[in-house]
Amino acid sequence: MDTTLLTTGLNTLWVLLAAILVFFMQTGFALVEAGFTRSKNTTNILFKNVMDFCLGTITFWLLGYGIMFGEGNAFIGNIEWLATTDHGTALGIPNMAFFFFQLVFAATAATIVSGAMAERTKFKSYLMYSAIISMIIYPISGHWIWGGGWLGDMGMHDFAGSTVVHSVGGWLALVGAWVLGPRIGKYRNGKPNAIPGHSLTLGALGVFILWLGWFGFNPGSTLGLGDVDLVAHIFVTTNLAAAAGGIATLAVTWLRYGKPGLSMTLNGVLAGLVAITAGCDTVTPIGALIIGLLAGILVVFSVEFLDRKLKIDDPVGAVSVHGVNGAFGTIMVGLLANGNGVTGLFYGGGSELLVAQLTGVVAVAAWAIGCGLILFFALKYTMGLRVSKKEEENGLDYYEHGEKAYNS
Amino acid sequence: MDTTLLTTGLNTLWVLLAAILVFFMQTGFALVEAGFTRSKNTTNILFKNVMDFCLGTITFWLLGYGIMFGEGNAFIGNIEWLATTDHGTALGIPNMAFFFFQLVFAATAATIVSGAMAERTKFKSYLMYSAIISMIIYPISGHWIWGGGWLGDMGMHDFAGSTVVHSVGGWLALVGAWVLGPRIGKYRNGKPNAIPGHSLTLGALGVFILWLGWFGFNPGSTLGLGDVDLVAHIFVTTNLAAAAGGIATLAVTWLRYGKPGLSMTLNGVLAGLVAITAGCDTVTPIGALIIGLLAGILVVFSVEFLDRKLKIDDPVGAVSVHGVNGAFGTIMVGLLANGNGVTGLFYGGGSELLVAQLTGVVAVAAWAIGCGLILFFALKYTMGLRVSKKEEENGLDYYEHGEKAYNS
Amino acid sequence: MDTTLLTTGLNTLWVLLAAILVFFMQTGFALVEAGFTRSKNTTNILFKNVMDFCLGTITFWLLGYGIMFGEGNAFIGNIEWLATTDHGTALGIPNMAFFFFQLVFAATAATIVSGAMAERTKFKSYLMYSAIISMIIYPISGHWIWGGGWLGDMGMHDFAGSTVVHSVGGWLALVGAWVLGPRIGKYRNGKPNAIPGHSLTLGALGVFILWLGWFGFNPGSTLGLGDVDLVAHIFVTTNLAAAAGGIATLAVTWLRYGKPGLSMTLNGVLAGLVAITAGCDTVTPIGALIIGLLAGILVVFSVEFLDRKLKIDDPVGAVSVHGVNGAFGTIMVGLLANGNGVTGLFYGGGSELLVAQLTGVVAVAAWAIGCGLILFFALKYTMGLRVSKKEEENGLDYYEHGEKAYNS
Amino acid sequence: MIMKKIEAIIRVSQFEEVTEALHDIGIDFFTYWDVTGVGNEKSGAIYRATVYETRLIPRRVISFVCRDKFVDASIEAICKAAKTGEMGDGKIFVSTVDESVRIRTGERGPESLYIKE
Amino acid sequence: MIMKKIEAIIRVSQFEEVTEALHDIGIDFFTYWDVTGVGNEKSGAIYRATVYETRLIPRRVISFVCRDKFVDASIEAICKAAKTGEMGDGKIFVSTVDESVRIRTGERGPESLYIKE
Amino acid sequence: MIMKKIEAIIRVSQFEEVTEALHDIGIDFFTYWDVTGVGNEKSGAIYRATVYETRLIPRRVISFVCRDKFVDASIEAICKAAKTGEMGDGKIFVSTVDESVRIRTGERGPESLYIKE
Ligand SMILES: Nc1ncnc2c1ncn2[C@@H]1O[C@H](COP(=O)(O)OP(=O)(O)O)[C@@H](O)[C@H]1O
Ligand SMILES: Nc1ncnc2c1ncn2[C@@H]1O[C@H](COP(=O)(O)OP(=O)(O)O)[C@@H](O)[C@H]1O
Ligand SMILES: Nc1ncnc2c1ncn2[C@@H]1O[C@H](COP(=O)(O)OP(=O)(O)O)[C@@H](O)[C@H]1O
Repeated sequence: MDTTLLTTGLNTLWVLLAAILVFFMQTGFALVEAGFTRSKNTTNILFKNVMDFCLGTITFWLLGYGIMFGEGNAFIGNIEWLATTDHGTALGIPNMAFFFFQLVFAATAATIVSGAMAERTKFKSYLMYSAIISMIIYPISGHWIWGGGWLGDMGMHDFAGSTVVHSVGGWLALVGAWVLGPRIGKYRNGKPNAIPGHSLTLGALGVFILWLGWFGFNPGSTLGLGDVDLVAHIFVTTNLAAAAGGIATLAVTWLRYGKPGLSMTLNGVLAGLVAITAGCDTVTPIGALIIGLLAGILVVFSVEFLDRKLKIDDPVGAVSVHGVNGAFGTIMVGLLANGNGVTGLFYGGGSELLVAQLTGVVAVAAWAIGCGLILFFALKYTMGLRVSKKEEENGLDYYEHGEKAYNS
Repeated sequence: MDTTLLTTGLNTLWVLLAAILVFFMQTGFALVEAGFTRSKNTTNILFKNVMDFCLGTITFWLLGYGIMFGEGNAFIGNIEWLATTDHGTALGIPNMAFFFFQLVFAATAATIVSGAMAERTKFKSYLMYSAIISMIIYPISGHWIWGGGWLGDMGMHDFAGSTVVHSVGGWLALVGAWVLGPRIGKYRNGKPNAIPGHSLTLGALGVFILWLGWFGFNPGSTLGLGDVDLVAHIFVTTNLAAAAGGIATLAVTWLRYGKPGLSMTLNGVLAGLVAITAGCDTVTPIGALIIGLLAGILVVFSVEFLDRKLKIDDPVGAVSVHGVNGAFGTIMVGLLANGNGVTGLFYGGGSELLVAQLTGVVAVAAWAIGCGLILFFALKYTMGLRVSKKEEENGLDYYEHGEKAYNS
Repeated sequence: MDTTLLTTGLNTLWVLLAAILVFFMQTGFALVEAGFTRSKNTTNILFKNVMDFCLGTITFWLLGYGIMFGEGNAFIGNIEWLATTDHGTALGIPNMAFFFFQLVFAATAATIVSGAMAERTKFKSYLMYSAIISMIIYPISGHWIWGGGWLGDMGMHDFAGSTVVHSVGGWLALVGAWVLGPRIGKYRNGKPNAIPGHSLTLGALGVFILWLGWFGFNPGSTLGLGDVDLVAHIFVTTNLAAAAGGIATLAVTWLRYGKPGLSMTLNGVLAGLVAITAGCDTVTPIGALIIGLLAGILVVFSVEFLDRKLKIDDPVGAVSVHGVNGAFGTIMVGLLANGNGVTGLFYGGGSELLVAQLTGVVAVAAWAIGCGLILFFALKYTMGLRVSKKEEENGLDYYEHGEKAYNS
Repeated sequence: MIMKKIEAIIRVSQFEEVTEALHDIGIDFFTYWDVTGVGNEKSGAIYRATVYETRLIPRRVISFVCRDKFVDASIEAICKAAKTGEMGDGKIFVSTVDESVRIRTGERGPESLYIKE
Repeated sequence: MIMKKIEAIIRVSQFEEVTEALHDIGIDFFTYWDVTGVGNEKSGAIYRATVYETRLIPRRVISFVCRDKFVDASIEAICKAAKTGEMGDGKIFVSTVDESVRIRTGERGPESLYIKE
Repeated sequence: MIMKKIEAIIRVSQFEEVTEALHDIGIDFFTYWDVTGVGNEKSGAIYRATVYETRLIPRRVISFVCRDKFVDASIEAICKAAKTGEMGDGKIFVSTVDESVRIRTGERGPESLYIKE
């Protein structure tokens, strides 16, 4: 091969391998969500995680890709059936490689929602909203930032998707969990009860797999190996933020609850990863450390706030991890960016970037929450969103699928 | 490095990484098989999955590689001890890289059999037949198609091994399960009973890992990155077929049994993956969608047919997933091929290809079934194939290994 | 990109991907250790495995990297805060890529210790010693061999770290387990009792993941793809030794205990992998087979010796797998090396290499054991190393974390 | 005073309500475990291609020993809390206990059942 | 009419046969759970390098309450179905139940045990 | 000879000691299973951001039938071995068994409880 072919080959290889790693995050999500919920709903939650990738594959291929990356206007791309319009070559990789990479990102956004709505959502309605998220909601806000839309034009910097992917999923999860209402038994006399998940082993395994996948998610967003220093830098910032998130949450839970708590610390690692995603290319390692530490602290208080004040029941912490920390991480770019062409306030870059980041965070939150309200209320008053009391008490596996996850 | 070295480097890297992914499929098989069987046999099934890769490694290295890829004649390669004859350089990669890549494929074929024969096969006999499959049976039919043998010469197209790998495993599994007879309690008064597997969590995790591994299995069979468009194309077709398989099975089980069933849908995803394997390089995305959908439907009826009509007890569905859908996918190439140098009937390519495909499917089925009959009957009448009633009832873990998989 | 950029790109890609695979070994260790211990301590062991990577990330970044690779003198590198001194460019990859690759190795050494000390170590003390291992103990002996220190100068050959990584971890584990004393109930009237782990499924899954990770650990240590034959060779030797290790242990347990034992065989696979690590680049495939077979035998007798004679309670076999076989594999290089610039005694290379290997093994063992004694006794007499009898009996999850791993 | 052992086989989903109902009448000590019940109730199940009916339903046994005078109140409380009206609500069995011992103090008889500190 | 509680500790592997045998004599309701039995039977086990004998054998308890007149038939049926002839086949214990209540209907006494719709 | 059933609800952590204590007085046969106990003992727990107290403590039930004359010795042995002195040590309940059958031999009554072979 000549150097042109080699360059394309190398970049495509990197993008496809990164996509494989991001694909594997589906497994991580499935395990975390299964581990953090009760065994009577395990078949159901696994099933939802399998199906959202199946549906996401079809719907993002059908329409989502075009809506996100089609030229269109500042707000929406084009109707381009079956992902046939080429958006890859301009980036130096085949269209199908870019499509596949974007597909696994889209599926990540959709899968975030299932955790927050676990243990009480109708299977049928789940399939419905999951398809709509991958096909329409995610691609439109994605277009704003990555597809040539208005937020990208404004200079908003979201390198690998703290906002594009995680916040969108997180805010939809928030609305979904709120519209559904808490699980039976979650609140007694207005006080939150603990409903422990059935396996922290699955939870920890899932988090390790997600951490692994993030080494595709963040550095893979370079879409090539032209700048190896950048790629290696992203590995380091991503990893530091994750580690710092874990350590910070460990410390907070230890001080605050008297004992170091694994379930929360697992969320802390994820919080660090989500928060670094927007700025992994531009912040310094020390910046990454700071972002990770703050994310690890933030996630604890966010979970508490949702649980105790808002009384929104999010069994796996999806809102705090993806919504809150996605927003947080995006904003931090406005302060701590220092490289890869962007500079934040603290490094003398002025407030313009910060304003763009804030605008993006607010706009995407508004979009996701607005869409969520319409979507979930529409489902609630048509096919119904929540299973009956009896089904919930006896477990969704039993009534919705006739199949228990565990047998002798 | 100069461009020659770079080219070899890039292609070798791709092949080795793909091989790693295919290696990981061993884990997927182990988990699916463990999850779909009872906990009293978990040590046994895990052990078999560990050992078949160990034995496959040694036997394919000893002889299998030469039998498959040695020049030989149209029916069999050569006796080439220890994989020392170079078959890689001609393909642009080191011999050891090509060997390792082929080794993990061989091990896949062997491991398929263990699922269908689970919960009642003697450990000793298992080791025996597993070694023979990797050393002799698989390499010979593999030689016909990939090693310069008569089916390849006829123009049969099996890009990544729907027939070479999956069907061979599936038909051997069929014979094995039939010779063994059903598990105690599987049929009562001639009617099939459900014997639920002990963990759908393991089953789902295994399927996710297999899906992951398929991104090495199919696109890795390009053996290089010279044509990145082809590689990216294969990612997309592979993934579409898997998703379509899952969706089709979901729909069929829902309509047919009244409830959406996860255990069957997991088989549906695998069915889609197996079926697309032969033609992943040549069918269009829409072709892949069609193949996946049909595979997802086919697998349900195939499982029913085996279970109810043939009364062959295949605890994990290996025959339907790998045997039937491997054959199905291979045949579909004759109809839907449209690229990478082959054209199917529907795209005006004439019936020649279809005939080659059918010939290949039938020949390999005959070979595998014939070898299976000889092998399993030989074992049955020498060292014995099935454990005693008492061992089966109390679990193989207890009697064969003295080691339970689960303790407090 | 021109060929220079392409070369760096390709090599960096390989190193980073290998690092990802090694990172995933953390998951493997977590699962093996969880599987081989009781369910009342599962939260604790998972937590330790999560935290040692978090802490290792920070401490190796802070100081460890500089201590290991800083020029310094023959015994120790430099204090180089935050891994900012470039040790990568000279190797043809970015400093951050080399740092990340070395970081995941350092974390491996630390995580080995937790298995041997499982089910009875205080969480707080664990965090302490884990941080010290990654920050100081591992980097110093690592410097001797890989960082330009005296053992490397002597000609000691430890390609991917049988001694540098595994032995260090193994000997520290030995001292830790000895200082701690056996678990309550492990010995009754001086005879060892079996305390079966709670899930062989987790154990087997962990071993498969470790095996996978080793395809990054060993071939990744080439740090580039300039010599693809070497890389492919390492895949083959690594895999052969693992398979041979499994087969040898299977045979030994079958002959010695009357039944083939999975728990021990899983250790046998790991023993093969650890033993081949030092010489994976230089031994022939047959050499790898021999090393694997001997390792698989050695591990059984080593476990017996520790258990019955030394009465040191190592719940997962970390000492025998990593310590003993790390040393064994390093020594075997002195005999069987035959390529990549080194030649062992059996291939006419004289005894010089063997002497260097033995010196390295002894020196590193002395270092690790010495440090271990100081470290663990210091902890014992300050913050305490072992939990109270009551905590141990009721499980560490309950008292140390207030969080059970498994719920309904 | 006579001591009675009450064993109630209930739906797992009614456990919380039964616990509260017992608490309300002063029964704060009991032991429970999960069992499988075979009775009138059937449930449809599917596994792979097999649709079947199973009579094996998950249930929970609540077991406690109390003084005679608590028996009627207990039965009433459990009945109310555990009832859904559909087949499969379960059973309560009462039998006689000869002796009871509190391990911690060695107290015997009904005394060992009181709440003490 | 007197009610008796029958508790049979059997091998897990004989469960299906016992279920059928009970069904044949009209006992269709029972509760079961898995236990560990310590008795005469021993089994060889290995874990890592330790070969040991364990007397802890998995067993299943089948428990049901029936009218007096069913007791002998039940014992006979269970004995036949649960017997393998090797050590460790298990035990059957019979005791007296004072009261039985069907939660769904509030019926008491033997009546609560009949099959009704 | 009268047969008695002894059911001891103990801490899981005392199981080994109780087994040995029973062995010492000649009780070598029993059945056990794990249960959850609700009693005086409380334990602090955390799950994600919720700190709570749970009264659901893991316990083990040891159950065996023996001849009358073993009852006192058994109670004493269990009490000694299962006692830690802290709240939550558990209870022992004794009740009467009408009949016992050894499935393997069909032997009935106290005879079925002897160690034979
Ligand atoms: N005679 C019995 N002995 C022991 N357990 C019983 C008996 N009858 C019923 N049960 C238990 O009670 C549960 C509910 O009984 P079932 O007959 O299904 O409903 P209902 O009592 O409402 O008619 C059964 O699943 C079984 O566990
Ligand atoms: N006295 C007893 N009390 C409670 N359970 C018992 C008693 N004796 C035996 N068992 C249970 O019955 C099972 C079988 O008894 P075992 O003595 O091994 O065989 P066999 O009854 O055939 O002599 C034991 O594992 C134990 O669970
Ligand atoms: N009346 C009872 N009936 C059944 N089980 C009981 C009863 N009282 C106590 N238990 C069991 O004994 C365990 C210990 O009792 P608890 O009251 O906590 O401690 P203590 O007996 O030391 O005061 C409880 O967890 C419960 O399982």
